[in-house]
Amino acid sequence: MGRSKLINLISDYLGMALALAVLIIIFSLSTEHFFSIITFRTIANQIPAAIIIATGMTYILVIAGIDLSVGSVLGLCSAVLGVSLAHLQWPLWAGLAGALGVGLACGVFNGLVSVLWGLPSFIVTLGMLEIARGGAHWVTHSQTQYIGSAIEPVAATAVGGLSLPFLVAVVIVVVGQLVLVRTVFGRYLVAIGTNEEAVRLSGIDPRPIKLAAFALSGLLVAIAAIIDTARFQSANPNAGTGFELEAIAAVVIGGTSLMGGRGSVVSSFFGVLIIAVLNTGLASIGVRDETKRIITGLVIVAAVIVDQYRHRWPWKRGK
Amino acid sequence: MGRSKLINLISDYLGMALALAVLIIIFSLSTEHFFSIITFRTIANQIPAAIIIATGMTYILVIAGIDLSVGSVLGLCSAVLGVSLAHLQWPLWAGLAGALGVGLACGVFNGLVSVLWGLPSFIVTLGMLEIARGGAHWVTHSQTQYIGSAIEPVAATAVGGLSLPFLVAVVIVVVGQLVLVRTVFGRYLVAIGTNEEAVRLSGIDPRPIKLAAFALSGLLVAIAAIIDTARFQSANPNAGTGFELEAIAAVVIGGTSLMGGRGSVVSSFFGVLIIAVLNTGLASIGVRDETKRIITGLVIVAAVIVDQYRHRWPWKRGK
Amino acid sequence: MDASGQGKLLVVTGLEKSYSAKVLSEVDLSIGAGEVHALVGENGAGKSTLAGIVAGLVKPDGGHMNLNGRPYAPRNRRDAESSGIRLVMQELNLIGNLTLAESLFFDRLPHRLGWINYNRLNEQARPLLDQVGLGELDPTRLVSSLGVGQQQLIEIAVGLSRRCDLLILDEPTAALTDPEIDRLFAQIVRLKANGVGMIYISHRLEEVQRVADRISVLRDGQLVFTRRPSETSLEEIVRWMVGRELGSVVRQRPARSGGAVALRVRGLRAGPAVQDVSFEARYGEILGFAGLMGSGRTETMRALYGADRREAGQIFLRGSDVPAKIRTPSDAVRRGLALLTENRKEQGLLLPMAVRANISLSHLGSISRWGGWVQTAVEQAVALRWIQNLRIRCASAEQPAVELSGGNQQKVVIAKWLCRDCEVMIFDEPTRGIDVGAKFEVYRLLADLADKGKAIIIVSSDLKELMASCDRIAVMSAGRLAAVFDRGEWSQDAIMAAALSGYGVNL
Amino acid sequence: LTDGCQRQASTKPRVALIMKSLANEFFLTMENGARAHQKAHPGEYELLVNGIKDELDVSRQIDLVEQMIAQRVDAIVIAPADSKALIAVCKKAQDAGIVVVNIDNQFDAGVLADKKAKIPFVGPDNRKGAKAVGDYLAKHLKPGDPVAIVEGAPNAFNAVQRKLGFEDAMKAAGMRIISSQSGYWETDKANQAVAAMITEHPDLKAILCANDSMALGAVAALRAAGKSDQVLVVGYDNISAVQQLLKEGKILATADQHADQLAVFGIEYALAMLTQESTPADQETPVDLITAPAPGAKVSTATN
Ligand SMILES: Nc1ncnc2c1ncn2[C@@H]1O[C@H](COP(=O)(O)OP(=O)(O)OP(=O)(O)O)[C@@H](O)[C@H]1O
Ligand SMILES: Nc1ncnc2c1ncn2[C@@H]1O[C@H](COP(=O)(O)OP(=O)(O)OP(=O)(O)O)[C@@H](O)[C@H]1O
Ligand SMILES: [Mg+2]
Ligand SMILES: [Mg+2]
Repeated sequence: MGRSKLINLISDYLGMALALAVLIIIFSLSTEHFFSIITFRTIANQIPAAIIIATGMTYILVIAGIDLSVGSVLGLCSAVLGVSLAHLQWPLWAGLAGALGVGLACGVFNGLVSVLWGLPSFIVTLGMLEIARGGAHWVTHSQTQYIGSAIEPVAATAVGGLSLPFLVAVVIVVVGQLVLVRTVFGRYLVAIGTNEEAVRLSGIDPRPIKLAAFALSGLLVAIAAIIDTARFQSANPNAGTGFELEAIAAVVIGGTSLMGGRGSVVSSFFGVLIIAVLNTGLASIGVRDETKRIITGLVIVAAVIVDQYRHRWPWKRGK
Repeated sequence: MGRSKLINLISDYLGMALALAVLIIIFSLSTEHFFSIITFRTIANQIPAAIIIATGMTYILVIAGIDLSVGSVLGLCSAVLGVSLAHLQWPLWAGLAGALGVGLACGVFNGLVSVLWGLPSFIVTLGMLEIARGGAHWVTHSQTQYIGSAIEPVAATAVGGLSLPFLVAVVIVVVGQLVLVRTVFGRYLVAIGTNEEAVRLSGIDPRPIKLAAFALSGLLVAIAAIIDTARFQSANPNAGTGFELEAIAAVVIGGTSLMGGRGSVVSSFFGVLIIAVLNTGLASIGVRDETKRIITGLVIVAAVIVDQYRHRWPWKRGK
Repeated sequence: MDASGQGKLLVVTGLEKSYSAKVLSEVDLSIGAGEVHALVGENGAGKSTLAGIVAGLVKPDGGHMNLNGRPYAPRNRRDAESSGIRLVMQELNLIGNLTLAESLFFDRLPHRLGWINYNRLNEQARPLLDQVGLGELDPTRLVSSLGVGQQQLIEIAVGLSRRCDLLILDEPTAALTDPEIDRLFAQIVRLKANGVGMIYISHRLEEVQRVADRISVLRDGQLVFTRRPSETSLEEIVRWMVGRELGSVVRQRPARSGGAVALRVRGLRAGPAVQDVSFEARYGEILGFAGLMGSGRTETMRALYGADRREAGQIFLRGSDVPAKIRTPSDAVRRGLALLTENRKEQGLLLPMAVRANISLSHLGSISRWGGWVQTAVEQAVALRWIQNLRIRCASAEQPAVELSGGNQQKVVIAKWLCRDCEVMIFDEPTRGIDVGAKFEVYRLLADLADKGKAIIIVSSDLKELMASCDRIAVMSAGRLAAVFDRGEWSQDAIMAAALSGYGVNL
Repeated sequence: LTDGCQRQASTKPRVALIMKSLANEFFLTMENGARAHQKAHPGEYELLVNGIKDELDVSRQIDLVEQMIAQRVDAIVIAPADSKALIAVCKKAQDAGIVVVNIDNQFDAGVLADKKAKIPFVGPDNRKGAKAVGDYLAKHLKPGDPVAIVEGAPNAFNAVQRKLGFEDAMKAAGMRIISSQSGYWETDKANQAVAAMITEHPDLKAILCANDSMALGAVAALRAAGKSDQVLVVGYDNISAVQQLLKEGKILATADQHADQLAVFGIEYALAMLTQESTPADQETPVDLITAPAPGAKVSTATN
């Protein structure tokens, strides 16, 4: 790797890292216990699901799509896992397989419908948002399923005080980023998001690639669902409500374009971190809810404005 | 108007009208009390706010933007109206002016920020979603404001059993559609959504036009807020939660493209009607909530698939 | 492949295609191995459609094709390519966010288990870039940072990069200057020697005569004429194309002296492509801008028009001493400047919108009343007038621009600016992809505008055109203004020498 | 499709049950209770159940009431999502000759007076219930111990009532409430809030959650921080998922409002009003304290 590439790499994440640092400093100064190992371990414990969902969402945004169903699908996968373990008394592996299968199926549905009929993914996944949430309630009869220790192995602590879910999330981010920038599949995703027609004219069928992106997003959501279910040791049919906008916010804060063709999984990771630190910090201060919301909104907008200054794309001057 | 134009016009709305008719027939057959004047008057009474918001949203989608803040801004405008009438005892006109001003200000904020920094409106309005909702809770101290008869004049019944709000909504749809298809402003909106760079290089500054679209959307949301507040005679800080996705769904069902450059206010009106009839019909049958959600999701997707067959855009095959 | 060259590589018989109207009817065509078969014809004659059918992009309504003696009916482009047929399209279809190397090898990125080998990719890309004269560019550069001419060369490089039996080049030279064209022709000769057959579509008839083994003329979707270049003449080809006598293809502009200074540019700088450019344009004259590809002509015009950020430089209008405040294109237009961009698809047209709406876009204000109510009847009339004036071939004024042929799209963009009355009009590659008849028409219109007292600036890669129609020619080289010639002072050699002056030796 | 909807024209009264969030187990139990009751008394009335997506969707609930008026049902039993905003439309229903009974979440008295409306209330006293839970918790704490409250959605009437009940109990026992944040009824949000609370207040002794879903989130946060043994958690609602946690001692206590009976009380009440044409007084329904079933001791009086 050349020197200029290294500099590029650093500058890519410098803005995010700075924003993060500023937030941490502000919160550390304004509350007594924020700056501590416990806080960071708490955050590390809370974000794996968000990170994994954001990775899938990055792929979807890169192809100029959007996935509004992630929250509901998370709820549905969690519900399936919960019912199969708590109610049907399946073995753990079967429950996990069921959840993954359901997530994959939802992703494939999103992908197939939008690819086959050429529909905007916004509307297809909006439909799926309703369908999957309905499904989650239908499976659980709207009752939270308490699973207990049957699912404990999933949340087991691994090396260095970091939980298995966190490590899984980190691996997914690293692999996800490498796949995006270094593999044929990843380049096809970027190309489709930039100019789908040109991809088609190059003799490459964009449809299976888009389908794969949605399927992958579904699968990642299922993994996130498993992690969250293990964390709460229970499956709530309402789990994941509102995750879709949160995930998109994180990804966009990370600098991924909603117009497609540009995105980075690592930046999305930073985006998730920023939101998590913000949430935790505001909770530590214990400000009133409405203040929290106002601050959150302002930070989302501010983060994107800051990011804008970092990479103004010269040939998109007009935008 | 030439004959072929007339045919075009009819075929434009035929799909929607048919879908609507099918829904009405299904519900009339499955419940006894659905098909009645009262039902339709009830629907007419319920939808003005949704129609007005959908009109603004159509404009935003036409310029390839999106406005996620409509629900929250509705809540904020309603809160301001409620507090100024119920708590501060302002005269009605002052309260209305306040609400309209707040809505306009929110729209201008959305527009200014996204235009000045060239940010995607998705993220700016997502920020506004949080800010305005926080603001609504802050203004009302999270308490529903009961206004009572002070606001009654707004919801007063006008001609033919149709309420003033419904008439206002219809006027807004008609004017909105004419502005979109017959005025320079409307033409610019469509052109910007089609190819903003080409518009810019044609010597037309797209920024004030986009700003105007967002401001207009904000103002229309304020009008919707006033109507809803009058209907409930009270202002709830949570009013409008989730309206954004509902409004977008209605507009997209109406055939407006999320990619910009194509849209019709009248079609959005049909979209709102379809969703309203669906909701009312499902409530009349009284199916379980999860079934309702699954059906709603399927209908959203189905409606767009049907619409797709009507005008397949040959050069967007891949999308 | 038939090594003797006797048997035909591709034989097309009775090809038919209609959209709303008939586009191709009963077209018979054959290409032998190692033969360059040129296809010429007016805009909208059906050349690109024919090419698209052969390359598997368009489904024919009737007729059949034989490839190497076997029936050939490609289902899609991939199909055609696996049968050894490649197409370089008329319209740019590159993916901006990919690097040059990635674009060159997009459908066969070197990889192991899906993992791209970037070292090998970039290595492979270099010789290819060299072949088309872009050897200096870094293969890891993004495509979107290239000008139209360079992008066109990348497209050509993609076409040249694969082994194929039949290569179709659809107006490859529309945005190229002479050195690139020479280099392309060298490649064509090389491929011919290897037995590759070619269909070569172009509106530049001189170059067609240079490379083609046979020339066919399409008129209104019918193949009306096929000859060897030695058996025919330019005039005859043109007559067959347009069905009437045109006289000299490009009329020489009589010498005339310009009026007062309309536009004065001083010390313009914008990025690496524009370094300290100063010039002036006068009322009543046509000022040409020549230069090699990438010399910074487009960037200069964009910068003075306010489309790009200027780093330095002042612009004076109407002989004023006060620099005009032009920060955005709308500032420029308000002050009487107009710019026709070189990239019609991305920067000029509203593709899905009606031809009518495209033409009226820049002057909607003047055809509306009550502060913004569009008078559709007036709009319709204006559009129809320009459709007639420029002979835009379209089903109606309501046809979406995307359905027009490339040349007709270009005419729509020209019409958009011609009907707005600006004092200083800048045309960047106005005749890109336009047929001879229409070119003549466009230059006549520009001359008329100049005669009416407008200042006209034309950027073109076609030096002969510039020499025929300009009063003065400014030559750019490596981002600087190398020389300005008056009519009578210039010669092709002098202009080329000036164009090369900024680059040292090797170009 | 027609599940729960007997439709042939008959003279049976039609009762519409309009619920708050059907996404909430509590209301689902309520609905199931009502449906079971109707099945058991098929000859007495027809039942039409509708709910809204979540408790924030007030305008949709108002729409539902209007639709039921349009359907000309005979009685509406409603668990209002907002204690003020629904009154105007319920008054409209009454004016249309429909019997209206208010369950679960009591209408605001001031607004009722302003509207000159009389709507009987059948339901539990959330404040009392919460106080009972708090009192039980206090027995396991020492005066002066720091405690925290996780509230429901801040504008919900029962959220406010429960918070007040918790506060009543804690103040009476002399505890220190050092933090009170909203978890919006959600597991996830509560988890975040609690995780921050225990970091910021390492000496925290107990957490009072306004519903059981949030208690689940609190338990998860404690488990993650390794503090399960140091901090006590109480909830509210007695959903099925907390049974096990009660047994394991991870949740100390919760309250049961007999959701399955709540709607039934309302329906019976409405039927009585239809036949007797009179307006009886409000009726309070029982709330039971549920605690870990200590071996041999029967604490719960719940009649599930
Ligand atoms: N998708 C389409 N729908 C309708 N008409 C079309 C479509 N594509 C092409 N046409 C029409 O077919 C005719 C031939 O187009 P074609 O692109 O083949 O012309 P051409 O000879 O390549 O012209 P040019 O020199 O301008 O490139 C044109 O009149 C064009 O309007
Ligand atoms: N958006 C851009 N970003 C970075 N570099 C650019 C951009 N546009 C053009 N360039 C570079 O600027 C130089 C000048 O390009 P310009 O388009 O002005 O040349 P030109 O003389 O008009 O030639 P042509 O248009 O035929 O390519 C080229 O090297 C080109 O690669
Ligand atoms: Mg062509
Ligand atoms: Mg150029």
